Amino acid sequence: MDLVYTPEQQAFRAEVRAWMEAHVPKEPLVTLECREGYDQHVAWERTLASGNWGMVTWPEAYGGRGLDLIQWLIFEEEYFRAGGPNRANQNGIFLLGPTIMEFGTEEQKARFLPPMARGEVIWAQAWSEPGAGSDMAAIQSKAVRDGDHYVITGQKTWSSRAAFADWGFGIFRTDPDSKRHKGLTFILFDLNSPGITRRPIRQLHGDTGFAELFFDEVRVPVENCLAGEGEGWNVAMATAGFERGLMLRSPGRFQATAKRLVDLYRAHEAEASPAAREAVLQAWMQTQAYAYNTYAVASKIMAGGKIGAEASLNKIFWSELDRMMHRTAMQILGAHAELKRFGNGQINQWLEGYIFSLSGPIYAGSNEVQRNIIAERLLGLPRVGAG
Amino acid sequence: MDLVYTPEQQAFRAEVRAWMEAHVPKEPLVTLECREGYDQHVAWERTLASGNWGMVTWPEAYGGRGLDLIQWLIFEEEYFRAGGPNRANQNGIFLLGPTIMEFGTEEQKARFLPPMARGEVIWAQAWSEPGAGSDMAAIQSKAVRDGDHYVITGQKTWSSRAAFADWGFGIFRTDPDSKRHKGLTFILFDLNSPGITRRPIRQLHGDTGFAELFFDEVRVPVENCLAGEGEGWNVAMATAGFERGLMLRSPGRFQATAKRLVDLYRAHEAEASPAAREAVLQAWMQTQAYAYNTYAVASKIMAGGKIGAEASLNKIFWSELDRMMHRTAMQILGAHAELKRFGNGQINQWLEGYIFSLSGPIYAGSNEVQRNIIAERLLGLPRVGAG
Amino acid sequence: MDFRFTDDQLTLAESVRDYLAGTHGPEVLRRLDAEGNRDPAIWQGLTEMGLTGLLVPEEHGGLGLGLVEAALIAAECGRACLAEPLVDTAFVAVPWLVRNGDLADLGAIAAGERQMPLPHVLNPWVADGEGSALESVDPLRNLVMFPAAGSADPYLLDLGALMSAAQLVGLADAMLHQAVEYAKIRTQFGQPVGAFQALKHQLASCAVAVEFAKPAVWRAAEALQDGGESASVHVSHAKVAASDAAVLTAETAIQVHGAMGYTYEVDLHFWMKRSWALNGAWGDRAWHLKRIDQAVIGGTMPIGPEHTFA
Amino acid sequence: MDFRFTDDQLTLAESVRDYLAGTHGPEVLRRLDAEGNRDPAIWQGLTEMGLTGLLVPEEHGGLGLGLVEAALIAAECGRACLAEPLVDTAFVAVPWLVRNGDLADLGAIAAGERQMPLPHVLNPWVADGEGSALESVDPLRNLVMFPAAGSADPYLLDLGALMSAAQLVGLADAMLHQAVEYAKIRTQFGQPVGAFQALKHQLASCAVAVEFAKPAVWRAAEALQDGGESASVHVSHAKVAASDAAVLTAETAIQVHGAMGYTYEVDLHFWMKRSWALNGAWGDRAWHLKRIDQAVIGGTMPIGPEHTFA
Repeated sequence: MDLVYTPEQQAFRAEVRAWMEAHVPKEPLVTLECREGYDQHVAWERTLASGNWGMVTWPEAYGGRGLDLIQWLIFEEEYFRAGGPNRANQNGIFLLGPTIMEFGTEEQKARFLPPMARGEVIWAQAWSEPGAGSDMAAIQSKAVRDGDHYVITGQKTWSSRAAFADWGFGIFRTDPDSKRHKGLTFILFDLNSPGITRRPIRQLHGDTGFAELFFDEVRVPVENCLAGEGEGWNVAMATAGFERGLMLRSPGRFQATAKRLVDLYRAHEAEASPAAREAVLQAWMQTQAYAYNTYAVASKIMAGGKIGAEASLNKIFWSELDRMMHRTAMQILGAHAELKRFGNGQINQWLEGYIFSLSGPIYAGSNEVQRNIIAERLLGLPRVGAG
Repeated sequence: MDLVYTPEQQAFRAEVRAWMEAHVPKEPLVTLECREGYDQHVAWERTLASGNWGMVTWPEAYGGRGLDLIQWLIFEEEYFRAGGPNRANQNGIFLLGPTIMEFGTEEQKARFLPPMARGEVIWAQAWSEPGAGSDMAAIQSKAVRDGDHYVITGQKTWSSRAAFADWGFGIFRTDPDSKRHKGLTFILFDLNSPGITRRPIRQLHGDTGFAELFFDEVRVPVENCLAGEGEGWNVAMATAGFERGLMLRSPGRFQATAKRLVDLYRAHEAEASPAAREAVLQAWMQTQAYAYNTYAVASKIMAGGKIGAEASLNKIFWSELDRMMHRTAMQILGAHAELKRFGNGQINQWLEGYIFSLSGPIYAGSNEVQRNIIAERLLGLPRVGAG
Repeated sequence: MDFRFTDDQLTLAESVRDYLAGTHGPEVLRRLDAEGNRDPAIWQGLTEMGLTGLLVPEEHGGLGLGLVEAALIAAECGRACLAEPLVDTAFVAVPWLVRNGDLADLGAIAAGERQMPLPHVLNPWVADGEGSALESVDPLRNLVMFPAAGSADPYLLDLGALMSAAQLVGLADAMLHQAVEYAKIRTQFGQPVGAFQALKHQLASCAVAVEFAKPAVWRAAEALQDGGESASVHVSHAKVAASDAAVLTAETAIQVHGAMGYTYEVDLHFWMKRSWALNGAWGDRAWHLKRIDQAVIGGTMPIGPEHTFA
Repeated sequence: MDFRFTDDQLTLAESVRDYLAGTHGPEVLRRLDAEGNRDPAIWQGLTEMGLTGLLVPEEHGGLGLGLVEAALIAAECGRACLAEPLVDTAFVAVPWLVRNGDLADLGAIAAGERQMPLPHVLNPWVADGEGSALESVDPLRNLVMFPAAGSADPYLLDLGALMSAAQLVGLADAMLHQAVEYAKIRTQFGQPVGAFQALKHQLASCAVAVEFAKPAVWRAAEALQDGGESASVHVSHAKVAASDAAVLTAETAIQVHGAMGYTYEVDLHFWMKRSWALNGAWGDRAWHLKRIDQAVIGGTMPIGPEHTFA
């Protein structure tokens, strides 16, 4: 156990800090969930890429910096310290990129990864279907082989970024007689392909970042299939593992929220409730604990270890922590909590954040599914059971 | 809605208060869960009976005062205001008494109720079996008809008061071919009958108030059967309804705890945590809410209404509230929490109370069972379901 | 001592519930959201039901009823997520005007011709009224910042807090109902999600919170009506318990709805947002908790088993 | 930067775990409870493992290891609900004596011939030692009230708090394990109770609490070992998180056990009671929370993403 940064790591931190201080937009961007904000966020991805900060953990060959996970954590800490915007390219960086590196052919890596790293192609994920949310194995959308193409018909929904993104990825049923986890294939597709209709879904806050996708005999070349036909479930599980696991939500994001919450509390200390004070202290403790745990997992992976069902512990912890911090801020704001903009015109980021935090226990595998996984795979409790 | 006591109710309160102030023991009794304490508590039952305060809601004919439920609430408030001891006779007052009044013959009422009211016969309940706790329909103990007797063989467990009590009641399988809720009969039995062996079970705190009962061909006269043969499940459900419902835990008990908690908090205000302050305020709010709700249910029943699955809301609320208040007290006591007696020799009633409060979400139908009942019967969610 | 509503009170509440269910369903909310939030026909309907004059003395053209009836109706307004600002005018402003002997506008209010949202120092904006517009998260709340400072009268604050609490228990009831209905029809893993014990138990916990917030609201209404010394503390209890129940139920309801709950297409969001707005209105959680704190820990009010109705 | 234990540390912890599992199982606890709590043979075994001298410098006959190793072993003592007061002497008193240059007794301690439970002003009683007897809820704790006032040294307090936190995560782990094992074999309604989703999810929530308390404990051990400025705050974090996880797990474990959990016959009660005792020992929850409060809200320590290891 060595909790001291090396001089190289400290130098790296200084480098990130300097770049971020010089480049992070001074004003918060408009929300990613509308056209204007999406465009701002894509522009930011390109700025990041110009400094080669887009995909820091990727190999240099694919447009990354080949950083190790500790360096990644330092990068993220400095990114959120500087107030860096949410990442439009998140699906690419954390989900699809690692998946292609693990399962893709050399040709696929060369074709898809560099433009992703440069922020030129923004990716949407397309897992869920109207009848397949938590129960992803209930997927029905079909991809029928026709020569050197798949012909996709069906519907996906709650596809994040899909209202505006360029490409999408998801799993489709390639074996029409298959059931549940079998007969599924992982396919990448151009969202502007003929036959795809996007219907943006208005979200809770009124904006439209995710979308329904309708596929009407959409032709996709066979070479867009990742890993073998019928391997989709395994690939998707690996992808979902990346999502729930280490990289989707780095601790820096939550530590920055905790710090803002402490500042908010201080400004309202005289009139705040005891529950709010307790929650603010929990916010510091829990964000720190999340950081320690992430460093521990990163250290383990760097030493050749793997992350398994523990990812479900992470998912529950950060999502419920994030909701708790934002709920606390809403309570501290009191009458001001309901305002979309305060009297001085400033956006109420706590309100936006609270609304977003409510999706945390739902997406990336609902917390109910995660608790099942913990109970069954980590604790070894029996699977079958009646309510 | 009329939340003002009548002059008669106020006069009644004054009467109870005067009697309790004159009679409630100044020193707390030793715990009911040991021989010495049990004897003290039985003596107290007889003192109460001497003032005709034993079974205040029962008809006068059976040794009660025929009070209505609002008077009962006033009685309980004053009882707990004065620091009245726990009731050794609780199984009689609240469970068996009302059950006999509803299901018993005139002869049974005359035979069993007056000695119960006088505190001469103390009753143990004998529902659970080793394989039938939450799942009470899994009962296996048999009562085989032999002439004008039942011959009981089997085992009961976690029988409260059974280590020392005089009589017991429970349900037994009278139809050997029956399954689950059918073929059960509600039987009263003398705990000193030949063939009954009591094995006191040491409880969490180290004392032995409840017991296992072993029945080895115990002969019980048929006239000790309550309601008809095979009616046991319905009778037991009615009894359990009394237990979970209005009368088992009157609000006064918890309001007295909340008041003691406020006093404890005040004595430690300077060093207490924000969580403790919040919890103390919740204690007042929730004990008040429980009292209002009980007054509302009492008013409804007095007007001819019935209490149904709402009893499960009550059970959850008071049991989790009681645990929360005692847990808070333990936190406030800090290093002193672990002491069975403080330095001055005083019993640590918060510790005893915390331990007892841990049984609240388990007995009288576990809170998991109660939440199922609420979900299915009050909210109408579907019954079948896999884990 | 009788902690029940009268048959008349229950009949009135039921008739309002039925009326709103029939004329102000979710499809109406969606229409209003798209078309500017207010519809004179709805206000007219409320007026014809007598609701604008519920608390206006009979000699001024009203029904002359009390705060308990008003709280019951406010809960129904919450249940229906009523867009029109009935509660602010009819159940908050009217009793305040009556208390102050300021009777001039009561006839017009009862006749539905006048709305009177009142600001308070703790509550500088309310829905509708004159002033610069503010955007609430609740799309049906036409929020304005009043140009003048509001009153500091604690009775006005108590009225606003009580009626917010009453709406909040109605909102919570409705969200719980929506979550339960969704859980019955949404299937995953081959069964309705409402058959999963984890969701059942979360919903049952909401039912517990809501059912034990309600009697605190009714008791506070009665206390404020009677003008007892501790009425303000009971109003604060009602507001905290109702807000907490509504916030918990909102979070649980969206979880039960899954990703659908995160969309604007599901009705739930109207109720959630109203809950968040009322949670902070007329004294926030901390403000009301402090009032309880002064009474309970500060010792300005007697507590204990014999003081249930102190 | 490497947030992992070394292979040596893990091997040591595993060997202690295996040793205690083999020699100090629940049947031993029951025997000790009946026979006066202490057994020289067990102490002898711990001495032979080198644990009494774990932190004693090599030149005084010990192993000369550090607080991280001690915290790991303390967690194993918690897991086994070790009755003997090893932690108080070997992991609290020894590093304090070393820090103070008070080396006279170290050899005797390492040799297992001397026990040295130390009082602190916040912690006037500990298990064993000389003084008037007090009865703890924990039947295996021979509590005494020290005749003299204890030290007020914050380093001693930090050592005691850290080692309590480490024991608490071990206790919590063990209670979770016991509850899981019971839930696998206890059947009701025709299936193991552990197949019911409600219990699964309660147990999963305990796992979350315990797994995120552990790294706080390891980080605090490292901080105290290094003597960094903010080490005390991290110790307080560890103590609060570990206590809360243990209290939650204890309440959940008894609930999973049902009525059996309320008996003395089930092993669980030993672990619960030790948890309650350590929850209040060496600074209670409020005391440690206040130290965090001064650092975080009071602003005496930098916070934010770039200060993970501040």
